[in-house]
Amino acid sequence: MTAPALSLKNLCKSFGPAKIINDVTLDIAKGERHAIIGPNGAGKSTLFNLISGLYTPTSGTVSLNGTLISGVAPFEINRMGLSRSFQVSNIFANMTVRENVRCGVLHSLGQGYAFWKSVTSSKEVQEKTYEVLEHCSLVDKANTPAALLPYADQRALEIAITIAGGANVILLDEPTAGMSHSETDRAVELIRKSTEGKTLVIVEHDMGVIFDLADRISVLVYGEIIASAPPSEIRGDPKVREAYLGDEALPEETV
Amino acid sequence: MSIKTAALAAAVSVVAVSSAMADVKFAFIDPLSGPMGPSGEAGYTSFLLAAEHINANGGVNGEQIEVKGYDNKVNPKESLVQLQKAIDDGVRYIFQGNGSSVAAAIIDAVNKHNQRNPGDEVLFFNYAAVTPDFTNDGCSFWHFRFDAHADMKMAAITDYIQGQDDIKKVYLIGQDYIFGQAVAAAAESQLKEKRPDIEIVGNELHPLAKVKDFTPYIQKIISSGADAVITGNWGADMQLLMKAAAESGSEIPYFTFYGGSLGAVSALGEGAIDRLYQVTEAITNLDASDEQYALIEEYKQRFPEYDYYYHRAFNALNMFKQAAETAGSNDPIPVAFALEGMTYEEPYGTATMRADDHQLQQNLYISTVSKDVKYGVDNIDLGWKLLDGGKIDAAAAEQPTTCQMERPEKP
Amino acid sequence: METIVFALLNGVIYGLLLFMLSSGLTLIFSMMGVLNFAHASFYMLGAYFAFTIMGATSFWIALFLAPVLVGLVGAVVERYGLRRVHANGHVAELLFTFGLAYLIEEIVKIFYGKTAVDYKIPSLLDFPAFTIYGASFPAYRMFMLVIAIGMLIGLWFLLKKTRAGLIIQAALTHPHMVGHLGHNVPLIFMTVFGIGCALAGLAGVIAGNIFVTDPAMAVQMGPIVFVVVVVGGIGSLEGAFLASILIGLLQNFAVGISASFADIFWFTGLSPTSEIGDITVSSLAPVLPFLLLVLMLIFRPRGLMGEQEL
Amino acid sequence: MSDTTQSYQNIAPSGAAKFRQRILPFAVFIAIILLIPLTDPSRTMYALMHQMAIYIVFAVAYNMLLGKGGMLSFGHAVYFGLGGYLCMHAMNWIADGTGIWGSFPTFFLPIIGFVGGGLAAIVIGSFSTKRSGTTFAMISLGVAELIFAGAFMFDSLFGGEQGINGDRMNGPEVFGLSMGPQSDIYWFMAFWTILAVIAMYAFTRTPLGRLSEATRDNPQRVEFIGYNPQRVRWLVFSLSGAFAGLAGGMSAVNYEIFTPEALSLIPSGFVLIMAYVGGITYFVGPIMGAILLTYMSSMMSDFTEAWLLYLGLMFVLIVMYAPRGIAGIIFGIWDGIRGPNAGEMMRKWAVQLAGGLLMLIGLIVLVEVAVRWSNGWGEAFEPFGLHFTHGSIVTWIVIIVPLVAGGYLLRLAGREKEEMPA
Repeated sequence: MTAPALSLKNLCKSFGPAKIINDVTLDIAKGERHAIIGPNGAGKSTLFNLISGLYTPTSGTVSLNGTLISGVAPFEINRMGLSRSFQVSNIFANMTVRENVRCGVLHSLGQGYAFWKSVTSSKEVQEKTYEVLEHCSLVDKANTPAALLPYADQRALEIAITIAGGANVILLDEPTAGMSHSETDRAVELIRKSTEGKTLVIVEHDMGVIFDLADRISVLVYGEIIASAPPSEIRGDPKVREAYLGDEALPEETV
Repeated sequence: MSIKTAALAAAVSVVAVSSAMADVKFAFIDPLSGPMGPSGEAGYTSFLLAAEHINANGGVNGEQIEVKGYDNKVNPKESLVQLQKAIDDGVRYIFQGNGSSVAAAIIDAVNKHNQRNPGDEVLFFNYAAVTPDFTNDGCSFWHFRFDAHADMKMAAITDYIQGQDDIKKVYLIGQDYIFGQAVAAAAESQLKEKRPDIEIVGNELHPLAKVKDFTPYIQKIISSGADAVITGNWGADMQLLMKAAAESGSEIPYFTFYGGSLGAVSALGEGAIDRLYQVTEAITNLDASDEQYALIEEYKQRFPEYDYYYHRAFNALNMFKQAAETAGSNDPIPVAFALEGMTYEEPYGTATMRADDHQLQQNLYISTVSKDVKYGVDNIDLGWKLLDGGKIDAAAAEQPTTCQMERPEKP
Repeated sequence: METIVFALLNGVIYGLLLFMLSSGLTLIFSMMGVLNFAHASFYMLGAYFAFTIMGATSFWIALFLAPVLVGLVGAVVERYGLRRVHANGHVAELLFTFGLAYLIEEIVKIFYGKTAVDYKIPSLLDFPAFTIYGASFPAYRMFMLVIAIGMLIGLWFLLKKTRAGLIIQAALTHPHMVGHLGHNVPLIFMTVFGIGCALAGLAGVIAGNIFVTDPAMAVQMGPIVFVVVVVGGIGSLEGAFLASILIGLLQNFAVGISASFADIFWFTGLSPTSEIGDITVSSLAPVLPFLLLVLMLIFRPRGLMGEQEL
Repeated sequence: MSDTTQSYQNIAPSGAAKFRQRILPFAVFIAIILLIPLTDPSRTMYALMHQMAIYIVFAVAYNMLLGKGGMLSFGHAVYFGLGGYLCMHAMNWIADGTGIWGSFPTFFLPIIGFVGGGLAAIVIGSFSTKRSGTTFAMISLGVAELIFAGAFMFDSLFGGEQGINGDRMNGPEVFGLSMGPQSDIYWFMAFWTILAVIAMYAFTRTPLGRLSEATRDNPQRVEFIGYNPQRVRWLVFSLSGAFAGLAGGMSAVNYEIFTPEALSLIPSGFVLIMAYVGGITYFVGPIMGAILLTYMSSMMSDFTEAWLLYLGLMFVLIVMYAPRGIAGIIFGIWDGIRGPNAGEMMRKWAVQLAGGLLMLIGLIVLVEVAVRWSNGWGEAFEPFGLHFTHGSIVTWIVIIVPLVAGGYLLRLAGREKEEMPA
C-alpha cells in the first residue's frame, strides 16, 4: 500500500498558553480533494502553516508521501512536491504576471540559483510559463504588473504561482474569498482543472465551492477535527450542525 | 564667527588680489578641517604671510607667488586627490608637513608624476614631516625637508637627558604611524647608548587623531612610576595629552617635539613651567633682529588665535626665493639644483640644504615654558624660554645619511 | 590594583554617559521601530548649544536650556520629517535619519567652523576632587557621575510613577496596543522622540567639554550607541543600562592593559615580534564594542535583556 | 508544441522593444565612452572621469544589494576596500615579479579585486544575510566598524595610517597601454566600466537576478516556490561584494594607494547617497547618481563651501518627496509628456518647478549668506553682481519671499494632485 499524500499525526501547536491546534490526526490519500472547514478562528490557517513548514509543530508530526516533513524548511517541503497559496494575495507585486509565474516555474525546471545564464535562455521555462498562463487564462494580462491586476485575477495568479512548480500536493487557502458569483465559478473551474490527478487540500468558507469540489471534508473546531467524511455524511452530522449553529448555514441538498 | 577666521580672511583677501597675477603657484596640502585642522591652519597662515612679504618685495625673479590651501584631512589617499587637483591647477611646488604618512604618499606620487610627465615636474617642500627615512633610504631628488628629522631632534633630547641624573625611568608615548614608531625607535636606541641605566617603563602607541580623552593613558604613565615622558605627539594629540596630564595633577616632565602645538601650553597652565620641553628650529624668545621681532608681532596681530611657530615656513619660502634667483628661473628643476648645498642666512643662524639628502641643517634649540618671556603663547603670558645650554649648533645636530640620491640631468 | 580602580571609575562614568545617549535611542527604536541614525547628532547639538549658551550666560543655564532646545529640535524633526516618511517603511525612515545626520553635521560646520570649539569646564568645577595613587580625580567627572545618576533616577521615576510613563512602558513592549487604548499615538511618538533627543543633548552638554566638541563627535559616538542598543536588547532600558556599563568598563579596562597577545598566549609560542603577537590589549579597545555587537547578533540576537528578536 | 513556442514568443517583448529598451541605451553609453577621448580632455577631466567610472561600478554594485535585493548596507565600502587592498598587494607582487605575478598585467588587476571583494562578501555574508531589513543594516554597520578599526592592527595587510602604495607601471603591457599617462588609464577605465555594467545588467536577467527582486518584495512567497531567501540574499550579497571589489581594483590602479579610510563608514555612506539620489528602482539610477555626485564633489566644492550641505539637503528631500530618485523624476516626466493628459501634467510641473526654483533661490541665498557670516571674513554673497550681507533687510527679503512663495506654489500643486481623480 502506498503512503497517503499527507499524513498528520497527533499534531499540536500552541502559542504560549493558547492551544491553537490540538491533537489533529488526518490522512489524505493521493488524488483526493480534501476540504477543511470550520468557524473563524478554528485554526485552519495555522494548520496550513504547520503543513507547509511556516510553523514548527509543538508536538506531533506531518508526513508528505511517507516522508517526515515537520521541522523542515518551507522551501525544502516545496521542493518535495507540496505547494500552497495564501489567504491574502501573496504575489510579487512589482513584477509582471509573466514574471510572477516564471519565478514559480524556475526551481522545478532545475534553474537553481543560476546567475550565469539568462532567465530566458531555457526554452522549457518559457514554454511552461506560457502553459501555466494559458491554463489560468492570464495570457492577455501577461505583461501587466501584478499590482495592477483586478482582484479576481490576482487570486488566479496566486493559484498560478502555486501550481507553476508542478507540485503534486496543493494547499489552497480560501481561494475564492471576496469574489463575486461569476468569479467564483471561474475560480472553481480553474481549481478543478489545475488539480486534475493531484492531491488538493482546500480551506474555504463558501460551502457551495466545498460541496461542489471536495471528495472528503474535515471539520475543524477549536483546533480539533470533529468530523472527517464525504460531503454527504458531513451534511447530516449533528456535531457539525451544532458547531455551525448560528455561524453560517450549511447548504441544502438542492444547492 | 571666530577671531581666528577673521584674521585668516584678511590674509586670504590679500592673496586673492595677488592670485589674479600670480605666476608661481604653491599648493599647501594639509588638514584644514577636523581635529588636526588648527595645526594645518597655523602652518597655512605662516605661508600666506611669508608669500605676502615676498610679493611685497618684488616677488621672485619679478614674478608674484601664490599659496593655495588644499584640505587633505591628514589622509594619504585624499592628499593624492588634492595633489592631482593642485597639479591640474598649475601648481609646481607642494608644501606639506602634518603627518609622515601623508608625506610618504606625496613623495611617492611626486616621484611617479615626474617620471611620467617629463617637462611638467613638481617639487615637494616638506616643512614638518620628520620621519628620518625620507632623507635616508627613501630619499628623492624631488623632496626637500626644511625641518630637522626625528633622529636629530631625539639626539637633542637624549643629550639633555644624559645630563639629568634623577631621570631613571622613561615612558614613551606616541601616535601609531611611521612617525610615532620612528620616534619610539630613536628614543629607545639613543637612550640605550647614552644612558644604559635608564629603564623604559612604557612604550605606548595610540591611534592618530582619534583619542578624545587621554586620561587612561596618563593614569598608566603615573602607575608606571616614570620620571619623564618622551613624546612626538603633535596637534590635537599633543593638546589633549596635556589636558589630561593637567587634570591628573601629576608633575612628570614631558620632553616633546611639538610642545608648541596650539593649546598644549595653555592646557597645562603654570604646571608647564620647567615641565614641558620642546626641541625646535627656533623660538620667538631668542635674541633676534628688530626685523624678526616685527615679523613675529605682525603675525600675532594678523592671526591672534595662533602664535609665530612655523618659523620654517618662512625659511622654506625665502630659501625658494634665494634658489630661484640664483638659478635665474622659477622652474622646478633649476630651483632644485640651486637648492642643493645652498646656504641661507636665517634670522637665528645659518642653514644649509645638504645636497646629499636634501635635509636642511640648522641650529636646534631646547626650550621650556617660563613666565619670564617677551612673547607668550596661546594668548597667555607663558612662553618658551631657551634652556641653559639648550642651543645645539647645526654642526652638532647633523646626523649621517644613507641616501643614494638619483638626479635627473642638469639643465 | 591602580589600573582596576582607574578603569572602574572611568568605565562607570563613560558607561553612564553611554546610557544617557542610548536610553533615548532605545525608547525611540522600541516604540517607533525607527533606528535613529541621527541620534548622536543630537548629542553633538547639545554640546554646541551649551557652548553658545555658556558664552552668553553661564554653564548652569546651558545645562538646563540646551537639552530642552535639543528636545524641541527633535520634536520638530519627528513632526515634519519622520512622520512624512513613515508611510514608506522603516528603511525609508532609516535613510531619512541617515541624511539628517549628514545635514546636521554640515549645518554645525557652517555655524561653528570645521575645527573644535573651545567649550570649557565651568571654573566652579575645575578642581581636583580627590587623589588616588598619585593621580588627582577631577571634580567635573564626579559632577558627570551625579548628573548621570540624577538622570537615571528621573527616568525611572517618569517611567514607573507617572501615567505617561505607564503608557510609554506599554508601548515599549506592545507598540501596536497603544492606539487601541485610545491614546494619541502621533503625540506620544513626538514626545518620546523629543525626550530621547533631549537626553542625548544632555549627554552632549556634560561630555562636550571633557572630550572635544567638534563636528566629528557625532560620527564618533553614533556607532557605539547603536552597539549599546543592540547588545542591550530591543525594548529594554535595563538592557541598555547593562550594555552601557559593560561597554564603558570593557573599553576602559582594555586601554589600561599593556599586555600583548604574545604575553597572553605565551603558551602557544606566539612570537612577540610577530604581527599578531605584537597587538596589545589596549590597541584592541576601539574594536571591542563592534566585536561584541557582531557576536551578539550572531549568537543572541535578542540582546542581553530584549524580549523580541531583532 | 510548436504552437506553444509561437505563442510564448508572442507574449515576450518584441525584438524591437528589446532593442530599444536594452541594446540601444548600452550602445549609446558605449559610444559616448569611446567618443570622449576625441575631445582631447584635460588632465583634470580625465581625473574626474576616472573617478566617475570607479563610482559608477561601485554604485551599480551597491544597487544590486539595495535596489534589487532590498538590503540596506551601511558598510559596503568594506568589499570595495578589501578588493582594492588585495589589488594593491598584487600590484606590488607584480612589481617584484615573483612567480606567475611577473607575467600578470596590471590591466587585469580588477579581476583580483573581484575575487577579493567576493571572497570577503561570501565570508561576511554567510552570517549577515541571515537577516534582512533594519537588522541587516545594523550588522553591516557593525561589521564595517569592526573591520575598519581592526585594520589598524595589521600593518602588513593594511599599511596602518600610511596605507599601501604601489606602482601600476609594472608587469607586461596589454593593448599597447603603458598604464602611465591618464589617457592610457582612460581605456582601462572604459574597458572595466563597460564590462562591469553590462555584466551587472545581465545579472538582472538571470534566474538569480529575478529571484533577488522576488526576495526583496516578498521573501515569504519565495520560500513557497522552492527557494531559500537567505541563500538568495547571500548569493546576491556575494556578487555585489565582488563587483564592489572590482571597483576597488579600478581605484587601486587609478590612485595607486589604499588607506584604511577606504573601509570606513564615509565611503559607504557616500555610495549609499549616490545610489539613492540617482534612483534605486532603476538600473541607470545609480549611474546617474555616480556621475552627478562625483561631478558635484569635485566641481561644486570649488564654487561653494557648503556643497556638502546641499548634498545632504538633496538626499533628505529625495528620501522625503521623490523616493525613486532623479531617474524616477526623469522617467516620470518622460512618461507624462507622452501620456494622455500631457498638457495638464506640464502645467502642474511648471507650477512645481517654479515653486521649487523659488525655494531653491531663497535657500541658496540663506546658506551662502550664513556661510559668509560664520566665516566672519566680512565677505558678502555676490551672485551676478548682486550684493547680499547678513545685516541688510534686502537679504532677508530675498530669502523669505521666495521661500514662502515657492512653498505656497508647491502646496498648490500638491493639493491639485490630491484633487485629481486617480
